[in-house]
Amino acid sequence: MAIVYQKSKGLTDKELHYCPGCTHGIVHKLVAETLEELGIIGTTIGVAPVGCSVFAYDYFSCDMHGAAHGRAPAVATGIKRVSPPGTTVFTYQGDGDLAAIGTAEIVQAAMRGEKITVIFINNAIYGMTGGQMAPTTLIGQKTTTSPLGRTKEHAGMPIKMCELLSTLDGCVYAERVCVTDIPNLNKAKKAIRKAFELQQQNAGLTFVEVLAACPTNWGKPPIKAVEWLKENMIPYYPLGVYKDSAEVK
Amino acid sequence: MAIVYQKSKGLTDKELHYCPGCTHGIVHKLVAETLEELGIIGTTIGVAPVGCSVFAYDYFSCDMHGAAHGRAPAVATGIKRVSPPGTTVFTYQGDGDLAAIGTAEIVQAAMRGEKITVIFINNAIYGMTGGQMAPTTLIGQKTTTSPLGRTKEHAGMPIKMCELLSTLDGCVYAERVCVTDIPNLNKAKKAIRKAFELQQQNAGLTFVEVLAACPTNWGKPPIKAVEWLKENMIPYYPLGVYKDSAEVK
Amino acid sequence: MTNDIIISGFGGQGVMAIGKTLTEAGMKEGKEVSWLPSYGPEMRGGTANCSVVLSDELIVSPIVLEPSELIAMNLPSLIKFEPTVKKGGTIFVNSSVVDQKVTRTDVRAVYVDCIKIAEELGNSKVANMVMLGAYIEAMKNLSTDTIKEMLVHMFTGPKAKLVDLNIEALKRGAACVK
Amino acid sequence: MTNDIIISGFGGQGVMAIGKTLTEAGMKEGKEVSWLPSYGPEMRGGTANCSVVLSDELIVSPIVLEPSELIAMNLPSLIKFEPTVKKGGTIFVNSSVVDQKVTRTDVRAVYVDCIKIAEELGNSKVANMVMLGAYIEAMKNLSTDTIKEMLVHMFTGPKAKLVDLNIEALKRGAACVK
Amino acid sequence: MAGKVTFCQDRCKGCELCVSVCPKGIIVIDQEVTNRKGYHPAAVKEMDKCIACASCAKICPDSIITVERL
Amino acid sequence: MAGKVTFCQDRCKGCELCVSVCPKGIIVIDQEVTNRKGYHPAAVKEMDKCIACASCAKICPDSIITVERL
Amino acid sequence: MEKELWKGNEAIAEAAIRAGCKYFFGYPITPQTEVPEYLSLHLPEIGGCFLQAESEVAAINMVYGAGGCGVRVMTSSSSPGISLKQEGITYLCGSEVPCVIINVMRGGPGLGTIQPAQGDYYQATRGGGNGDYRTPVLAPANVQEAADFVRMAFDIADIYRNPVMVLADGMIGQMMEAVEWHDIEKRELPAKPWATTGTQGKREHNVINSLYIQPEPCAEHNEKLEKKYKLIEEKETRYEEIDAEGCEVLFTAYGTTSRVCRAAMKLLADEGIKAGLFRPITVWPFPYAQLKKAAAQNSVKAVVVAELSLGQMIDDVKIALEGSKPISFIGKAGGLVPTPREVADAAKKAIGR
Amino acid sequence: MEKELWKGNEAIAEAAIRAGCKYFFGYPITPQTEVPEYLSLHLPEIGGCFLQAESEVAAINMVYGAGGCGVRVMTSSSSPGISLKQEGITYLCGSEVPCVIINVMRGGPGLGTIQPAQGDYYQATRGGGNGDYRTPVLAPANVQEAADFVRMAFDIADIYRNPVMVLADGMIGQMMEAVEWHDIEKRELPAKPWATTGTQGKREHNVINSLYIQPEPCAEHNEKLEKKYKLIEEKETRYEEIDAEGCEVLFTAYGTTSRVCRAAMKLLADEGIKAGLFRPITVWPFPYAQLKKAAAQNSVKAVVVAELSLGQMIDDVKIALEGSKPISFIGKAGGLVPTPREVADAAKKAIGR
Ligand SMILES: Cc1ncc(C[n+]2csc(CCOP(=O)(O)OP(=O)(O)O)c2C)c(N)n1
Ligand SMILES: Cc1ncc(C[n+]2csc(CCOP(=O)(O)OP(=O)(O)O)c2C)c(N)n1
Ligand code: SF4
Ligand code: SF4
Ligand code: SF4
Ligand code: SF4
Ligand code: SF4
Ligand code: SF4
Ligand SMILES: [Mg+2]
Ligand SMILES: [Mg+2]
Repeated sequence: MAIVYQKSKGLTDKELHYCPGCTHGIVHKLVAETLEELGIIGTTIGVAPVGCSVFAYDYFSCDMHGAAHGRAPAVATGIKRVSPPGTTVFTYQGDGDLAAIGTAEIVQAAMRGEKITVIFINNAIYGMTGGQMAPTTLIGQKTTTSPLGRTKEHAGMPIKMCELLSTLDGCVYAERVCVTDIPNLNKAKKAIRKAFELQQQNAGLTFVEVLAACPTNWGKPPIKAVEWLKENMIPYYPLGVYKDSAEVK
Repeated sequence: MAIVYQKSKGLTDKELHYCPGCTHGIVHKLVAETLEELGIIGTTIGVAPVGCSVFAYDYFSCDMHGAAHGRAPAVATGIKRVSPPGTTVFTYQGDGDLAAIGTAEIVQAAMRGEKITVIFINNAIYGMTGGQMAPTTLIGQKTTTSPLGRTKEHAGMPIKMCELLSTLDGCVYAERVCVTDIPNLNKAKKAIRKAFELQQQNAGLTFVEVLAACPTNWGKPPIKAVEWLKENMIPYYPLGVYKDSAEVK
Repeated sequence: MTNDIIISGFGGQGVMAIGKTLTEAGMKEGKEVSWLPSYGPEMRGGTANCSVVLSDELIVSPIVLEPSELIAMNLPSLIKFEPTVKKGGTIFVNSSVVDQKVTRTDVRAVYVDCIKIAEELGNSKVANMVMLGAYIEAMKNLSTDTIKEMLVHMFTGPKAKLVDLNIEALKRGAACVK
Repeated sequence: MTNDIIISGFGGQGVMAIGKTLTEAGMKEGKEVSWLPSYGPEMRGGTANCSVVLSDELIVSPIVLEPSELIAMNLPSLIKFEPTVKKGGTIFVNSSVVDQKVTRTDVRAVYVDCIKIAEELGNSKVANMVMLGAYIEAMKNLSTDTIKEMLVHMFTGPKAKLVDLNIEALKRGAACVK
Repeated sequence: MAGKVTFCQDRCKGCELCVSVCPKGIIVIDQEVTNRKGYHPAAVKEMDKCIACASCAKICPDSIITVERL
Repeated sequence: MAGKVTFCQDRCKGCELCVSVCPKGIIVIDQEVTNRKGYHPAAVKEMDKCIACASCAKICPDSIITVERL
Repeated sequence: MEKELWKGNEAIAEAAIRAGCKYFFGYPITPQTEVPEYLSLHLPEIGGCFLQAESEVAAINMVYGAGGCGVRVMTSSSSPGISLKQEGITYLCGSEVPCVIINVMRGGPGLGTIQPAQGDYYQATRGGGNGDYRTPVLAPANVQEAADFVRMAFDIADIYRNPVMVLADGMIGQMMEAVEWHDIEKRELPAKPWATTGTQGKREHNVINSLYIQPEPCAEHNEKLEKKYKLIEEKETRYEEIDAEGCEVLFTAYGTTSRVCRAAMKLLADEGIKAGLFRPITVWPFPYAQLKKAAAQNSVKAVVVAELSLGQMIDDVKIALEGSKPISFIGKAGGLVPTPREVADAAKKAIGR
Repeated sequence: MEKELWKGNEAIAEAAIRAGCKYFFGYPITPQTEVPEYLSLHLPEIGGCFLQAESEVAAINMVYGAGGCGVRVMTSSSSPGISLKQEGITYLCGSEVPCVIINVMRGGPGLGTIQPAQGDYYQATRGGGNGDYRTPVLAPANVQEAADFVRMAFDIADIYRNPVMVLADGMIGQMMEAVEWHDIEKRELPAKPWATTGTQGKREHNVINSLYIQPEPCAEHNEKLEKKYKLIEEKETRYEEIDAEGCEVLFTAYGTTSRVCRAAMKLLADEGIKAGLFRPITVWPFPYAQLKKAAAQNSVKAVVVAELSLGQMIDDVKIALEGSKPISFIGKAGGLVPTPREVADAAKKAIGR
């Protein structure tokens, strides 16, 4: 009898506090599995954001920092610049965290080509605070602070972070993925793995955007939320590789 | 006897405090002339940054705000959202101000498509504080905080704001110009005028980047500074229109 | 007279709504009232509760530490709050979900099979109304008429038919109180 | 004995350098010293000045409000600071640039044609050294040897030839003091 | 190719994501059971049909599924 | 086509930008004069050669040049 | 007047609208998020503008822009968000731009917890930003006051050309209580000739600005501001005394804690101890003289300060009392609220009973 | 020991290097910019890293990351920049990350002016961020002290796992004075088992964090911090008395202002008035008891507080004196420094001469 799948050692034994069907849990494991597979749990330092994944520091079994809202790339920069060579550093951030309050920090870290990996969870909403509009909220999407639906006239078109960061030389890898089904999940895993591998080669900043579901604040049961994501988010946020300027050696 | 050129009414009578040959003075007049030509001095509110042009509020004859370092786009947003229709709002910002500390504010204002005009003075250095490295400082350029010259490894490649902001739907117009000679100065003037005209049509955020010289902190007499700009900055920061998604009606 | 009430249960059980209805009814009857949710980390998935105070005097603190009445909509709530109830107080238990009994003997216990009754009425959403009916019947500090008025106010137009359903739920709840 | 000195002029006239040299020389001779630049808005284009205190006692405040000596490298400096000089103090005027005379009669005035002398020496950059020479000669609070030592220390290798030029500048400055 | 799937039912949140990806359609939400968190947990109906593909385990946000190949 | 160019010499900073753009090469820095700011100001040597193109005025950062066409 | 049931945060938002505020710039953060949520729905209805900023830093700078144009404008946040606004607040004060800032405090330091706390007293009363400046700070103890104080705050802001803060805590923000929308005192409001409304070619340009590069005008500006602050101290100091006359122990507490003290007073009364409450309503300007007077009564044996912090307002109490009466402290930081029993016991200990 | 001439800001930077600090994250701002400039050249020479951050906000968060890894790290700024760091500082305190923060103060409020000031006393001593926290604050009065205190600050930071601030002003930063690089007191430093250096598979993961979502552990954490602060108050309070014995008027001032007071003391001595100085070296913890004692002398008729502000430290003086002696104030805000004459006259007025 052989074990085909079990919980990754990259995760602690803490129970996740996420809502049923929340994507955060899925992405956590992909990151944890990658750390385990690359054998770098012991030399990795992760940075958790403020957002629903604020407790990520309790869930990953590597050393962790909890950053102030949006500042994870700056915190990661501090960590990376003082840690011995061979240390892997990643941030895990939501769309409010990374694409709103943390815009300056992610853009500048990308410009500098900080040797860190950024996992970006785009669920088109502020999950933790109860469903406010994010910069990534879709046009027409109703949230508690866009009660009649986001309009372009008032709030502009949703921001596309992969596209934006790809213009920066220091961002060497940018891919947008989702984990709505097994084929996509496998692709996401590969993207995450590549991002970490490129970091190990000091290539620059690597960025993986995961389109994610927030069943609770979207007001949909998990399966319906996944469907909504496929039907609404993917067309506006096309999946794929946006930047791949460094070879994996 | 006809007056061919005289100081624009868009400027006050205050003496400029800039160093000899500083580009700020030239761009001030282009903006002032544009306001005068469009007949909107009386309905325009400008936002001055923190940087050498911090006193721009004393120089423009329209109503002015002095913003905190980097926050001019947010201040301008506040002004525009509460002012009567027909009010023109512009920010005038240096590269430390706009491309470093103010990254989040300019990116998000561009995403929202704020109906403001942004005049961006890229002199590849922090002028006011005495010549520190800016995000726009060129590779190899020596500054007081990159005393051996900026390296890609340490600080990444210089940031190209026109290219970055052009990815955002709400930024409807982005052009990079310079004022090193009369033909370029005329082009710059046209760009600035177009930016203001598009604002009057509520098209979105309009952005004009002016490559500028800082003779003092570059340690070069004005004419030599202009030459250095042409030889070093323009090749890395190509002049031209980067975004033009709205028609001037 | 002061009622210090804690209402507690899973998110989605309408715990906050029971509290708000009680509070509003109290206000309409001229009482001093306050409603305070626990807006803590429990929000995500876990247990939610709120404190309600209905009083004839000025309410100094909206925090209820020793409730005169506890409405326990699930087991964790009963376990957590049973010990805090004032001697002589009342505990309302949603017996559809809670399969344990109140162990204290110095309090009154009222068991309400909310879900079953609601399902009998054809709409499991009125389970919390059933509980409310029981509370009012047991405590007699509010009049059912006030609640009925509120219901009429709340459900208008196409939703008007819900008024009767809710009133029925209140009645069925009241019937559970012996 | 305390010297409270203000050195003032256009940016680029070596005002700060004169101050620093005086300060360092004072320190080397065992005095208590302080140097304080005015780092104000004048920096951009306008007038720059610094305060130097050389003292045999602890210096309580580095801010010089009433200088015992003023070195005025340009006219605005003379106009601004002449009135603040202590009775019996000394004003050094860069007469190459300043075409006015000191009007006060209760102070000593020393005129130094710094630029002309420096140009005669073949290097207009040593104009400030000429002024320094005058200062030391007039005040006799520091020894020229200390400055020479510092120059030897400062100019080494290919720059060593500058030592003599600077020493010559000091001498020519000293000669201006009658 | 038969597999054995174990759920840590106590931690299941009944999100049904595992249900949605099982190629064999053998995972169900057990309405009979309510776990200590208050959810109806997932369970496998006909374990013998399981092909040990681990799809369920891979997608489970709470990492509570272990899959073994017999 | 002759022009008249007036400098507010008091405010000139001697940056020479006007010198650099004059198509007629008639602007010089007047080393004889030092203005109250301490700069040698710009001046036109041979005014009769001026074509009133206003290039000098357009580029002058301190906006101190007025150009008239005679 | 009809009573309505309002959640604190929503009452704050509604009060702003009733005060004629049509503009709000803010960023979500628990436990104040209902303020922006409410306004996002209702400001557009009255032709105003609600804008969710990209951050608290941007929000306060949008307020600076809007306020400089002369309109009534508000922002709102909770502790860490207010920390981020400090630079903006000192700019607003330096530039004399009126606006209203809401802080619905939560536990700290850092990210802390989302439960109620009063740990930002120092920041609110002393200014967490750089330089000498003050913001009047109104501290409501219930939802009615929250609604009233927001409206008062707008007037104070306009009268003195200064930001005004309403300092609540998670409990005030989250609880529901009855509110009457009675009229508040009508005050005479000055015109705003300084506002940047466009010169229209009819006047010199207006400049909103806090920079004075020369120290002399900067010092002058500071003196001008100081005069204003002195005037505010004189005119706007507010406080409440409850059963203070002849009390043996005088509680001093504001906001939520004052309610706990009142509950403790009941417990003490049951035990035959007469306790009173001195409640600062403006925590800046702090009612120094009034507190000193209340504590000066012969009957008062001790002053007990209660706070949801490790002791911040106690500094002001010490300054007020000048050693005239013993002071003791009961407080909890990090989101816990002391029970009436704990507070009563602290009082008993203070008077040796 | 050889004396060397050092500019204050450069001495601060060099002192950091001598304290074993290899990492600096900062952002330019007058009048402290020589600190980053110096380090940008010299840190790489010792295998360290100088990084110019995109903002003060980013800088303080980089410090948070670096400090959490257990290395000695510093940042530096001036008033408005320090305002922006407030959120970061409260996080550092909440997470107990040691580091050194330099504030070379300039005039405020807002952008203010770049001349020396002491208007950030409240912010430094009370914490301009949210929640209950403290940072020890050392206030040098000359360049030698700036150099010494920076080195002491690193030790205090490591011993207590807390950020430490060195509070200078534009004058201290910009002036040159003689410095001796003598050894400072050698203190025993704790290991840093909490640092995030990678688990190496050998221990549980370390977490650097300030969030305690449940109020109980958050309150507990606050109590733990409070104990630490009390210990710091007990062990680290520093002050200096100059000619205080038997003085008729006691000046209380720190940093640059203390020097002006000393000059004023000379003027007063010439007029036959014996004046003394009490100089807090740590402004937090403030030497309350020591000041009270110094002022308690029969000879002391008045205490005169001098500040480059409208009066901030005076709060602490009031708290210390508990009304025992009359207090008067002389100060200027906005970049001006009062003259010794002005200070002397204020003293004379205070004692009615
Ligand atoms: C400075 C600051 N501002 C605001 C908040 C409140 N806050 C907590 S989480 C959050 C939004 C999180 O949204 P996102 O980053 O999209 O993460 P998600 O919860 O959706 O995963 C906000 C605004 C905070 N904690 N700190
Ligand atoms: C919050 C804050 N940080 C830093 C400063 C100091 N500062 C003033 S101007 C400036 C840089 C300006 O450079 P840039 O924007 O490029 O304008 P330039 O002077 O080159 O025109 C800085 C860092 C400040 N005033 N406020
Ligand atoms: S609120 Fe949304 S993002 Fe947050 S845990 Fe729940 S489902 Fe996930
Ligand atoms: S320092 Fe540079 S940017 Fe500033 S005024 Fe001088 S030349 Fe212009
Ligand atoms: S391993 Fe595959 S077949 Fe077996 S239960 Fe899971 S998803 Fe279904
Ligand atoms: S995916 Fe996991 S949590 Fe969701 S129902 Fe299946 S086993 Fe339960
Ligand atoms: S107007 Fe033209 S030709 Fe005449 S001086 Fe100026 S640049 Fe030369
Ligand atoms: S461009 Fe203007 S400032 Fe420069 S030299 Fe010519 S006239 Fe003078
Ligand atoms: Mg999100
Ligand atoms: Mg610049």
